[in-house]
Amino acid sequence: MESPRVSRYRIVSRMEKAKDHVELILEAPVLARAVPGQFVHVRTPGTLRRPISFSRLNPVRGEAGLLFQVVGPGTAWLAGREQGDWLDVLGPLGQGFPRPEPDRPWCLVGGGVGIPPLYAALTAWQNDVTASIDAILGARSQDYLIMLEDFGAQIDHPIAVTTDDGSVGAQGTVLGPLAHWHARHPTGQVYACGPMPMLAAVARLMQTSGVAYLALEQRMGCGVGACLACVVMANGPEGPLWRRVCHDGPVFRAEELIWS
Amino acid sequence: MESPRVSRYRIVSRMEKAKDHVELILEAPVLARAVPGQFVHVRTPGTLRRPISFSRLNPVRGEAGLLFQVVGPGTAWLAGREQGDWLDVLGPLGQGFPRPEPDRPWCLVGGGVGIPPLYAALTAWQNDVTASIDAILGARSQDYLIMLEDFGAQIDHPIAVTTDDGSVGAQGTVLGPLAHWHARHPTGQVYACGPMPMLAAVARLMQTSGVAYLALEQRMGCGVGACLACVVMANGPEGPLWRRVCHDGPVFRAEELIWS
Amino acid sequence: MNLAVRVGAVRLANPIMAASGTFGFGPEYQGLVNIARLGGIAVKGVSPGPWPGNPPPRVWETEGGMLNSIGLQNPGVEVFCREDLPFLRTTKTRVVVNVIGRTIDEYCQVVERLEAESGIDALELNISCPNIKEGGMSFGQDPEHAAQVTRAVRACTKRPLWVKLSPNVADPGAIAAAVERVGADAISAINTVVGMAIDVKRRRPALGGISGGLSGPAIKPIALRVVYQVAQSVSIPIVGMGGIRSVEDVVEFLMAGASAVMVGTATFAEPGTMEAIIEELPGYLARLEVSSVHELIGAALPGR
Amino acid sequence: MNLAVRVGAVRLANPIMAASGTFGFGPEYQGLVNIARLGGIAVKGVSPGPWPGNPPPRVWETEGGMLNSIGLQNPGVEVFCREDLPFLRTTKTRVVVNVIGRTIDEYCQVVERLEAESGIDALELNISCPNIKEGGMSFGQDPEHAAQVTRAVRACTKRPLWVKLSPNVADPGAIAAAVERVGADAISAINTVVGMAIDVKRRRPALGGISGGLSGPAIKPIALRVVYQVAQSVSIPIVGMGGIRSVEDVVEFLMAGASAVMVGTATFAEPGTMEAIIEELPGYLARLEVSSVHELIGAALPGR
Ligand SMILES: Cc1cc2nc3c(=O)[nH]c(=O)nc-3n(C[C@H](O)[C@H](O)[C@H](O)COP(=O)(O)OP(=O)(O)OC[C@H]3O[C@@H](n4cnc5c(N)ncnc54)[C@H](O)[C@@H]3O)c2cc1C
Ligand SMILES: Cc1cc2nc3c(=O)[nH]c(=O)nc-3n(C[C@H](O)[C@H](O)[C@H](O)COP(=O)(O)OP(=O)(O)OC[C@H]3O[C@@H](n4cnc5c(N)ncnc54)[C@H](O)[C@@H]3O)c2cc1C
Ligand SMILES: Cc1cc2nc3c(=O)[nH]c(=O)nc-3n(C[C@H](O)[C@H](O)[C@H](O)COP(=O)(O)O)c2cc1C
Ligand SMILES: Cc1cc2nc3c(=O)[nH]c(=O)nc-3n(C[C@H](O)[C@H](O)[C@H](O)COP(=O)(O)O)c2cc1C
Ligand code: FES
Ligand code: FES
Repeated sequence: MESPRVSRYRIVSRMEKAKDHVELILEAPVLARAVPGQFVHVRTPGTLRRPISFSRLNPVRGEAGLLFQVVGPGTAWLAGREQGDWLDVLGPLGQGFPRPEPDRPWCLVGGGVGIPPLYAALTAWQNDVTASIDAILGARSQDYLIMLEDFGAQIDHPIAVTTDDGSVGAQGTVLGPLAHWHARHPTGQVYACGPMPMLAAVARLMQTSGVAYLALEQRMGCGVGACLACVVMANGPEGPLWRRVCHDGPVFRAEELIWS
Repeated sequence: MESPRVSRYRIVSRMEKAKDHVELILEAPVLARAVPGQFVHVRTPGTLRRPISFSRLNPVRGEAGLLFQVVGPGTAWLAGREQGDWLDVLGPLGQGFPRPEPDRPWCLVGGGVGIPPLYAALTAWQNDVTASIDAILGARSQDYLIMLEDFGAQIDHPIAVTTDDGSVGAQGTVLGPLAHWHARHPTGQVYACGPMPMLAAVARLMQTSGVAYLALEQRMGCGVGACLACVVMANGPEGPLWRRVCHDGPVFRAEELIWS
Repeated sequence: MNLAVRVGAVRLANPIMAASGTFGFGPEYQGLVNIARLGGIAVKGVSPGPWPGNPPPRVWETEGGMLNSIGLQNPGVEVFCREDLPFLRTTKTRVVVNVIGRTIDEYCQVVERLEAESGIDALELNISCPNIKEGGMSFGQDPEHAAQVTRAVRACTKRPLWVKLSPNVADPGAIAAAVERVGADAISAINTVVGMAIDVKRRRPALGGISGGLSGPAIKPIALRVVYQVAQSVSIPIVGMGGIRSVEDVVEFLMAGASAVMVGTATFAEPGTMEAIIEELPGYLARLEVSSVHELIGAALPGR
Repeated sequence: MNLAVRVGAVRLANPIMAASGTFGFGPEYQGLVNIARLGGIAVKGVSPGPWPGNPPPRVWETEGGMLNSIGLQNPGVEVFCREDLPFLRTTKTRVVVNVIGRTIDEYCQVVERLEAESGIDALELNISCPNIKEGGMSFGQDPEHAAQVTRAVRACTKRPLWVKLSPNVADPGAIAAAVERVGADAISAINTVVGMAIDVKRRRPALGGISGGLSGPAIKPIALRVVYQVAQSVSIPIVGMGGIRSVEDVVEFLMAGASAVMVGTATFAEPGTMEAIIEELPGYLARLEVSSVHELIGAALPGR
């Protein structure tokens, strides 16, 4: 595994992926060897860095992608970067997704800006998986749906899409299609990333059978495990304990976590 | 007199005037009608604005100049502005120099970044003054001497120059040439701007005869007389009192001030 | 959208006021700020006789804020009544007079002298300025002294009495409760936080007054916590301040328990700050789906 | 250029240390920070048994700083000795163990347990953390309580004992003097400043712990003033901290009276901060025309 470092990387391209969503591709051979689900801590103006997952990892071209939604000053500043600019990045950080089991049906479930790390996982491992591969992508509305085309280029059968307002795909959340998938693939493996309530629901659904890996978000300080800011409650050998999203995660097995 | 306003003005040109000294010319008809010795409060990143005097005022072309030395983050940011950029400016502020008396010999005495407002005064009033006009410019060393050519273009006889290290002109301070001038023009009028110790010495020298107007600097908050940050000790009707450089000055008659 | 709020008996057209010491005695910002648009203005602290203040430099920029050691320079209540009040009476806004003194007696002298004058909507007792050694500060440092000076002033006037707290104490809630008990009508919070800077070139404290008061966005978290704590300690209204420069900042203070706010340091860089906030407030409230400022006051308090 | 300094009996190769709670127990920044280059590191606060800390969110960015409400989560002194000390013993730098407790007895339990262990250069008594309700804070809030806990711990150990002050008090100098009298070997100042933020979207306090500790450049003026005041109240050395991120910041703290400094929040954004400062320090001192760090200590104090 690549050990984290602070380095400056050049932006080789910048794309508007949807309303308020920008993807930056970095020329970064070291980062490109990261594990999907890992993230970087990006320097923006202000006191703290900003955690962003890898949206793509291309070790051959030595490129890594960061796809983010503009939600505040940090991501607004990032969105203002242009091709040729340099980013100051700390990473790769955290524990990514495990390599999927080849013969288990695999389902990638992404909500909003939770979609990008799943795309990185898909492209990294799709050739390893001999069982079926499905994707379920959710968004607030059509305007905010990202990476459907990217997934479409990799998966040859229809991709389930849901939106809160039904402006594209089925109205509702990813939970509907996932329940459906789970019924057909009770021992399948699910990789999910998205808002906490969505992840909690995924965890609940998968309690009965199968396995789910969830990529979590939490407010961070250091990003390297030193400050204990980014904790989530998990099951420990002697009862509940806090685990660090930045160092022990961001990817956890669903059954490790305790939902409040 | 123009009343102060907050407005954005376009930079029509940017010149490197000496080591670490930059002059920006603004397209600013309102500011261009200001009185030499007045100043503006320029928005730079950070909590407070930065006070800068006018280095030139061209009401015909509607242009005003700001010439500053890079000494910290505010002036460094300003120096990074380019032609075509916009500056957010509060001004014109303060009381400028009075119109010189036409028939009194006039001497302009500038030290370092105190030189620019004197150049604005010279160009504004040189045609009004029928008596002799002289200039004495001082700097740390040749590298830091500014506006000698500008003055040279206006004054047809030699301009006295002093540097601390003698790298150009006479070694020493402006006080030497000024004492000489004062001896020849005991009832002359002196306009001076520069570091406090220089101004104190000018005031002392002019105590015996003649008249001196000094443009002062002081750390500022509001720039408009509201916060009482920028005070200097002056003689009041009932003893010493604080006066505000931003509102009562920056130009004061030498004998008004009390030097500690 | 209803922007009006009440601070006790004082009705403000909107919750945005100018903070004491940053807006002079009113006329200084004329032409730059439309005073009539503001909810109110608090004038610079007024003492019985003239106070000289501290030697310069009196301000120093710091990260996210600034230090000042003005030292409460002011011409005294006589001159204030003669030269500044006439202008203030003409303004179509609420006028709050900030009162300072070295002793309880001096506070009372100022307040009594003001009794004869019209055009004053509230008194703000500054028991918290860190720039004055002979008392001003210490009144704000423990509940008992704070109550003493408040009780004494309360006996001199029926005017709405706001007491302005120092953040430089372990338990501002206790001080607020103490002054409420003896008749304060509102709490202003916070005054500046004690701080200093070193001028490394001169190897000396940067400010003429050596230490000074920290203000600006840097102190906003400190101010919010004081407001939130005081709101749980008293039932009189709170006027919140400290680092406000945006409509979102104002809403944070309202939710923490403030009924109105004051803007200080932000005016120096952007004289238009207060008017911009007043302009943006209706739209911001609409996005929060509330129909009055009132609905947000204390919205983040426990049990709400 | 001589960068070495002494904090009482503890000699540091240079005055730059990592601040408690921002550098974990040492190994977290391996590969990013060369620990051997640092003057020292202070580890996260250690209590007798495991402490859970506060619910997330535990950090929130503010202008020029950040709030944290970690709440002193730590695995307790047993686990610390078993799992963390072995690594710390291998580091070629000074190791300062930050000690926390809810009662005097708890402080003593930690210190006594550490007596058996090698590889500890100093103890830093944290009597100032604002994130813990049951005591930690109150010890730092008045001179008497501060002296009580210091005296008790002093009786348990001969190790260099540093006491870390809270800035959330009216008179930090009095607290420093009180702990000096009962045997503290140095003062660490400052811990974080109490503050809070409101999450306007949720209409709730932003932090899980409701209020938190403000750190970063925003608090540097507050920290400098505490150091400057404490330096005039005690004759034991001071370890200064609060918002340091540049060599100029370090020099400000030295001139205000600190013998060494700690860097906390700055490491989060720039893990290389401490090493960069150490790198730049000799050149900076040369430009100030001094030949050792020592010459600058207290240079801005009155009478110097
Ligand atoms: C491991 C991890 C991976 C992430 N990957 C992505 C991604 O691929 N794409 C994407 O758009 N977003 C991602 N996020 C969320 C992203 O970090 C935040 O949206 C971003 O930090 C917001 O910064 P801001 O200054 O624009 O907004 P603000 O809300 O102003 O940020 C203020 C502070 O809150 C923190 N913060 C705000 N929102 C979040 C959040 N949701 N999670 C964690 N911290 C937050 C910021 O880091 C900052 O410290 C990820 C978060 C984590 C923890
Ligand atoms: C009326 C007036 C007119 C001025 N005219 C000019 C000019 O024409 N050209 C020029 O180069 N400089 C001029 N100055 C000085 C100029 O304002 C400062 O050099 C500048 O503010 C420094 O900002 P900084 O951020 O680069 O430096 P910093 O030193 O980091 O500034 C920190 C703070 O100190 C203040 N400050 C620093 N130096 C001075 C100073 N000498 N006087 C007042 N405040 C200061 C800044 O405004 C800021 O608030 C003038 C000052 C005044 C008061
Ligand atoms: C230059 C200056 C002068 C001040 N003078 C006074 C004063 O005379 N009386 C007072 O109660 N507060 C005074 N204050 C404090 C402010 O009224 C306000 O409480 C504080 O600055 C916090 O608000 P801000 O961060 O918006 O400036 C002063 C503040 C500044 C910056
Ligand atoms: C996330 C975080 C955790 C902290 N934990 C502790 C702690 O356990 N013990 C302690 O004494 N100080 C703790 N502190 C305070 C720091 O050691 C330091 O005193 C303070 O942050 C000021 O320095 P800075 O501005 O450089 O961060 C913590 C600070 C932060 C930001
Ligand atoms: S962000 Fe510091 S421990 Fe995770
Ligand atoms: S800068 Fe505010 S009064 Fe002069």
